[in-house]
Amino acid sequence: MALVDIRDLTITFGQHEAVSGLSLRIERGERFGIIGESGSGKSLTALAIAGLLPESAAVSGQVLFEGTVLPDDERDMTRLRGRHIGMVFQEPMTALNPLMTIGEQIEEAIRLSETSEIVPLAVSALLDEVGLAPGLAARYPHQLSGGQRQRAMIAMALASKPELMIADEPTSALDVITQRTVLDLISTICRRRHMTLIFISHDIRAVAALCTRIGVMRAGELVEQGVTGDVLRAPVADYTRELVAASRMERRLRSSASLNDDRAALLRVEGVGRIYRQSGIWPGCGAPVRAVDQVELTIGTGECVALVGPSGCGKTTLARIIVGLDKASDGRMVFDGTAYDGSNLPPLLRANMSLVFQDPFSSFDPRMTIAQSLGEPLHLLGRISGEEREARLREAIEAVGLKAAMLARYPHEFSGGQRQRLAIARALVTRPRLVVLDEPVSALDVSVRGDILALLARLQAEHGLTYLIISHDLDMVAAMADRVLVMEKGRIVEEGTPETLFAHPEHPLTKALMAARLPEVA
Amino acid sequence: MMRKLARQHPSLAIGLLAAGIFALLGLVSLWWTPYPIDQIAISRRFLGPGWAHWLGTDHLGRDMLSLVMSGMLTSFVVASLGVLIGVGIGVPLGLAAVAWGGAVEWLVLRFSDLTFAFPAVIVAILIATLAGPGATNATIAIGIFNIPVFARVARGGALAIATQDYVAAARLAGLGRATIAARHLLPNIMSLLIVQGTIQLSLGILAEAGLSYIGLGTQPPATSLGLMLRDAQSLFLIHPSLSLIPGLTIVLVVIALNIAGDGLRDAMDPRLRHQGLSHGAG
Amino acid sequence: MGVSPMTLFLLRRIAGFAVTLFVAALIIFLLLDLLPGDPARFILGINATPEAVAALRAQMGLDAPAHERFLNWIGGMLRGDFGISSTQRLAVSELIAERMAVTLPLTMIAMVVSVVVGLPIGILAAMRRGKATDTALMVLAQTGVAVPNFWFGMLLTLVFAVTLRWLPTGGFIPWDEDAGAALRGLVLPGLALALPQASILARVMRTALVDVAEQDFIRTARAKGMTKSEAIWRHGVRNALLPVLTILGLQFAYLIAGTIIVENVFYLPGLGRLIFTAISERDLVLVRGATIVLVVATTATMLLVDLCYGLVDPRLRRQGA
Amino acid sequence: MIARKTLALAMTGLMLAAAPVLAQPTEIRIGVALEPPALDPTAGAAEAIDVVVYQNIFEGLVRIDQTGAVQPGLAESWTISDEGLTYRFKLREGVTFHDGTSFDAEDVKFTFARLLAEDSVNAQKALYTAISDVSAIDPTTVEFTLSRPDGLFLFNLGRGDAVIVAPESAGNNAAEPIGTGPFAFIQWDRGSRVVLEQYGPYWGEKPALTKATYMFISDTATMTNALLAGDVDGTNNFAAEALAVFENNPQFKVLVGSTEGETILATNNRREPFSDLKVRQAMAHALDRQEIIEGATYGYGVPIGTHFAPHHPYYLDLTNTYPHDVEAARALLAEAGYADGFSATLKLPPVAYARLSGQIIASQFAEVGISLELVNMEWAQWLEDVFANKDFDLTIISHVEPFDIGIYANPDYYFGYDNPEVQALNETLNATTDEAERKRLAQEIQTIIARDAVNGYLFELAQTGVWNAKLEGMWQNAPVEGVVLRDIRWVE
Repeated sequence: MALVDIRDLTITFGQHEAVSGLSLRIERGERFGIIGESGSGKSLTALAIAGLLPESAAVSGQVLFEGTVLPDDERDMTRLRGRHIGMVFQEPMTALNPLMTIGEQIEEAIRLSETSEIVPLAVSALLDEVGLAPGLAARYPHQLSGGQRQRAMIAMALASKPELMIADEPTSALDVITQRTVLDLISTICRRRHMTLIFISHDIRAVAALCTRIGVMRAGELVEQGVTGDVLRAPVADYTRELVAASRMERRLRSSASLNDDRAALLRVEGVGRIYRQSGIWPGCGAPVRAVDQVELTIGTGECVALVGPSGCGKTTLARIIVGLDKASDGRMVFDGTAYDGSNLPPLLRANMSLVFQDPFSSFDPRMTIAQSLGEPLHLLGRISGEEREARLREAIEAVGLKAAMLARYPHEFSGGQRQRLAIARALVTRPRLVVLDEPVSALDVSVRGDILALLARLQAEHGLTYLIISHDLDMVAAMADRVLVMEKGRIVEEGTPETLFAHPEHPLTKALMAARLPEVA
Repeated sequence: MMRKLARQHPSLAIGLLAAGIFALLGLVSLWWTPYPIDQIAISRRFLGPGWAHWLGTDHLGRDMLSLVMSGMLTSFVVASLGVLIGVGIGVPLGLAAVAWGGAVEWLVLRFSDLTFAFPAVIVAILIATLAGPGATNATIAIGIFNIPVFARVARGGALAIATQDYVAAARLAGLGRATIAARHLLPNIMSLLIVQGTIQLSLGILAEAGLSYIGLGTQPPATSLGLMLRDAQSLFLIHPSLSLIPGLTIVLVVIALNIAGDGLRDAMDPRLRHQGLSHGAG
Repeated sequence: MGVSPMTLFLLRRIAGFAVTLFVAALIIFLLLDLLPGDPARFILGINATPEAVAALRAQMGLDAPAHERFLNWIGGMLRGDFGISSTQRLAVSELIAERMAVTLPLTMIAMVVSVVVGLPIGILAAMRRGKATDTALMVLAQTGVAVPNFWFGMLLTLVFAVTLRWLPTGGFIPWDEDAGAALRGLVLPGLALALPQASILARVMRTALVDVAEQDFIRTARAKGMTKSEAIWRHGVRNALLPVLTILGLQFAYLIAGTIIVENVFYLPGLGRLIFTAISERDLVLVRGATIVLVVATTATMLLVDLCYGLVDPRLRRQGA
Repeated sequence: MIARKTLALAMTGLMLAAAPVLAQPTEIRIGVALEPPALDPTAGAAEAIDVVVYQNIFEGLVRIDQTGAVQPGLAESWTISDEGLTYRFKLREGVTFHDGTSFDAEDVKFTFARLLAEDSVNAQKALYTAISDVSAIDPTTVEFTLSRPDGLFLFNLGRGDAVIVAPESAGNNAAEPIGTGPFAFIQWDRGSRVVLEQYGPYWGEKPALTKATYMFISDTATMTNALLAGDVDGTNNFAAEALAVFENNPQFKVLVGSTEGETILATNNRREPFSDLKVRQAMAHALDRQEIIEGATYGYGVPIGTHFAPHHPYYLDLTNTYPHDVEAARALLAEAGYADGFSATLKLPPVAYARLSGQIIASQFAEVGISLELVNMEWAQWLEDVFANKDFDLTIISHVEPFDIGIYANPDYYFGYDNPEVQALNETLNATTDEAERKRLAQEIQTIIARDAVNGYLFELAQTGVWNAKLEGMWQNAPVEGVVLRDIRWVE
């Protein structure tokens, strides 16, 4: 008898059908992965199993747990959830109560499931199992790192010794290294406890690495399911095929022309550092934080340099200083012969470099048309005629493969991928020489990442652009970059071409990053 | 349009409609009232409601309906000017605090603390004693009281907006802080301001009533709902209607405005708008 | 450096507090110095001879230069000497102290009542969100906000004092004379003051709780095995209290304003009435003293609220993780 | 059943607690609108002071009785020299101040020395400037020497401003008044009440009341409630508008009496256009006294045609000098060259009669083309602008000083009426002691100022007291300010 048996489940919000006619059996002890993009309904499915759907949801079909239909009565459902199902959510920061220590929160879970009399012992046991020092029990969520929080979440989920653990994008909020360790943690625990796992993710590799069977969801429907190996080796549904394809990134070929070594340095960063103090006009309070520390680097014209490192290593800060959003506390930059320290970047130089942001959704003012947003940087070129402006905008938006007609629309009318294209278009509208890309694809669905990267490559070739890519995604870097700089705690710790660097990492961080890479699928 | 509104946000529709009607009554009094309110006829005083005077007459024989109408006008004008002052000074301060940060922000915060430290009535008392009591002073007092409110709301909203990438993009595009504040921050906190505006408007009407009641607000021969209450209170046991009519009017106006305010919040706050779906994401 | 971030945070807030107060004092002084009307003339009234007036002016030190008067005033206050009332010829500090014995308890009663009544209503409404109870309670709250408290006070008197004679129509028996009577004297005004505040609190509490109920950690709590209401009760309420705390701080300002009006309705000898009469009698010294005290009270409450935040919300205790 | 009974008991218990008066019929709680700024009647004008202390805590050499007549006070008798320049008073013996110190001629001497001193802050100092010397012949005899005869001298000695104070305590009287009266000061809860208790060693006959509490209730509605709820037993002057509440209520008695308050539309005779007699006459014609009295005093005011108290034997009814006549008013304005009227400001002090009359007069004047701008003021501001700086067109004020027609002989007075004829007449009046002659002179002045329409003469303020029906002995009229407790008693 299947542990979980979903029969023709349909979930609708008003008119919108989020999950339609989904049927699925999950056997005891198996680790089932559900892959899908945002809005594919995978999370809702999970919530449905735990009976946690929002009131506004209308549900038809049925979900059986251990062969019996989920009870309608809230108390019974609550008991079932508390005793037999453990859940881990995507964003551990918001999923934990900010006003309670994690110890208290785990304790609560134990008491609720009445699994142990000697609560304190159980707490430290759980913490130990998820690899957290018992001392951390007294900490509040905001005092923990993302990884630690997620471990705490897992400990809480385990408190009730559940048969089933539902993990909803447990790692997508974490950076590469922690992501890997958390995944490993989950799989070891499942093995040790012979626990059934439902693992929800958009990252096909994570699923591949962790799950015995997988199901692929799209637009609320289960398009394919089966044993992991088979599905990935020989996908039946086209959509699955796309996903698998998108997850592999071929090293793109660069014309040897751009690869000659005697290329003039476009940007030189000389001993740049950035120190943050706590707020405003009160001198000398709050310990100063060294976000960037004595960074030296050079980027040649036409080159594509990647800056990798774990989150909080200062790579984004450095990028912001380079493009002039922030001011270096010491050191200086020289762009095309002109020295500056960040905020004092003269307009004409600003026009020569631009930044593409990570999150395409927050990078456009919802109340301005695309034309207005794209037009903004044209300020930098001083007075330009209406026609000139028109021309520039059309050129830019067509360059990224969208139609000039779209200029009149508003951001909310575009998909994530399209927005990122638009963001790139805005970056190009002043015909810059250096484009800084901050995690250009990490916020996008897998299936569109490929296209965006291809677009970037094409543009670089066509306009002879110079790229500085900020990322933690080594595959993407490997695919795009000519040269990779590894950054840790504000310093550059290793440098080299992707090939050599990834083949023989020297610095422990680089090693860790490499180790954290998930295997290619199939 | 109105019908659509009524379907989606009934409370908002009702609130706006009611508040609108009251405001209209007030406006009309500018050109027409059943009787001139400065015409006193002691012989006609304390008439009960009737055909000649729908709401009766007051202690000076003035027509209550006319008084309520022009009283409504005063109350609305005072309150809305109060809001305007608050918005006009508070919002720029709030935006400046966010756009420039650092010392500017500190100053703005201290300033709003300072203003908060002066309860409206105190301000009113001080002003009234400087310039004599009157609607203008009530307006200023209420306005001053509104400044920090809007400064904080504006700052709060703008802080959230300022973290958005499009603001950074605008800075990359070489726009000045002021331009960014006007171009990106202000439009995106408008809804917040409108909601706060209605709330402050209703508070303003109450405040005006209170001030007039203790003699610091509107002065005869002009009238306001609060002043009517003041005039009528000592007669409450003899002619209750004289204070019940303005009293209930105040209550109704304020309720109408608050309902409208709540409605606006629900209508404008996207988080509440697609509640259901927001769970579905991910 | 040796100082912990928390103490620094404290120091900073207190410094800000001090600055605010100084500026406030300056403003008050400037305003009051501009006041029209000659206190001496007022005290002596219509038929007083010019010499008499002049004599009194000298007595009251009204002829010293402004900046001197300001500095003397500040200095005096730091020494707890608020000067001598020009009309009542008594130490302002004493006068204020007397009145504080009325206004402070009154404000407190109003505060307590509004919290004790407001919060539960808010919570109940949020728990029953969308149900009849919710609607009923919120209609009640709407009305509560809308009724002018002085008017409400008068209605209360008519019912409980005039008709039922359960409580006095107003007036105040000093605590040391008969604490019970003193308390009974503050009940009706307290209620009148509390009504709008309670309603506001109820509304804020409800909104806050509804917002919190949408948060992930409530879902987590339910996943642990709590019913929705248990989750809201155990995890929601405390989180929802944060925004409520801010409102509580602001409410103090409203309450102060309220007392001034309500004290008139119930002829209570409170600080509000003191200022009021003092102003109409041009008793600059007294007005100054009383206003600054009110300002200090309000500002202090704000400071207090800030610090409470630090206590309630671990994220604001600035010790590094 | 039982439950209901206990409830009833509980409620009566509460009611008793709420109105302790039912238990002790020798105490009284009196509501008064204005709280005195201080309690020394010799150092401040506020009539609120006299309301509390006059003839209760403090006494003068003579006292004014209910009819306005002069009675022996601390002086049991006196003799006046024929030319009216020396007054010799025989003082009572065995009189003590509330602090136990004894009263004698030296106290009298001290009192007037203090009153007339350079730095004296006595508001009515002007009234006593005729005194050239006060000498203590012996401990029980005092002699006053005047520089000129003063017909009102004795009356003025009876005023609150001339009460006798002791050198030991005078300095502190503002906060802790110490006098010789039948009631001693106990405590003053500022903003709330003043408590007096019967003074055991009082020289005169014991008053019926053992304790009196003055409660300060400015707000009429609140006062009404307090009376109805039995929180106060009475008030000497209750706002006329709400009297209807008590008029037909057997538990209360309403005392309507006269005051010395001539309420006038004071006119700045120095200023254009009011310096023009025709304009003033026009305004007089424009006034409809009856409507004003109805509207502002609910009919309790007594119409006056000149600046004199109607209940006074010297009073002359001149209300028909300029009857209400809109046409006549218009005509006169036209003659004066204001055919299409003019506009002026009317500054109003914070008292109900002024604010109401103001509104009514504004609408009456509107009919003849005079448009008035109403300016409401606090007292201090009014005193500053109108009284001290004479910066006003029109104002409404009640002159509560008894027999104060003399102000028309003072060209520097705020309404600035400068008429040598009147000044001369007043001179002789002051110097005259013969009743018949005094009456003639007074009436002549009344006629002149009425004819000249110096001010708009509106009405004599009425004193409308509301008292618990079981109380007796309250003054109906108020020839001087004060709530005199000596005769008040509870009767079953």
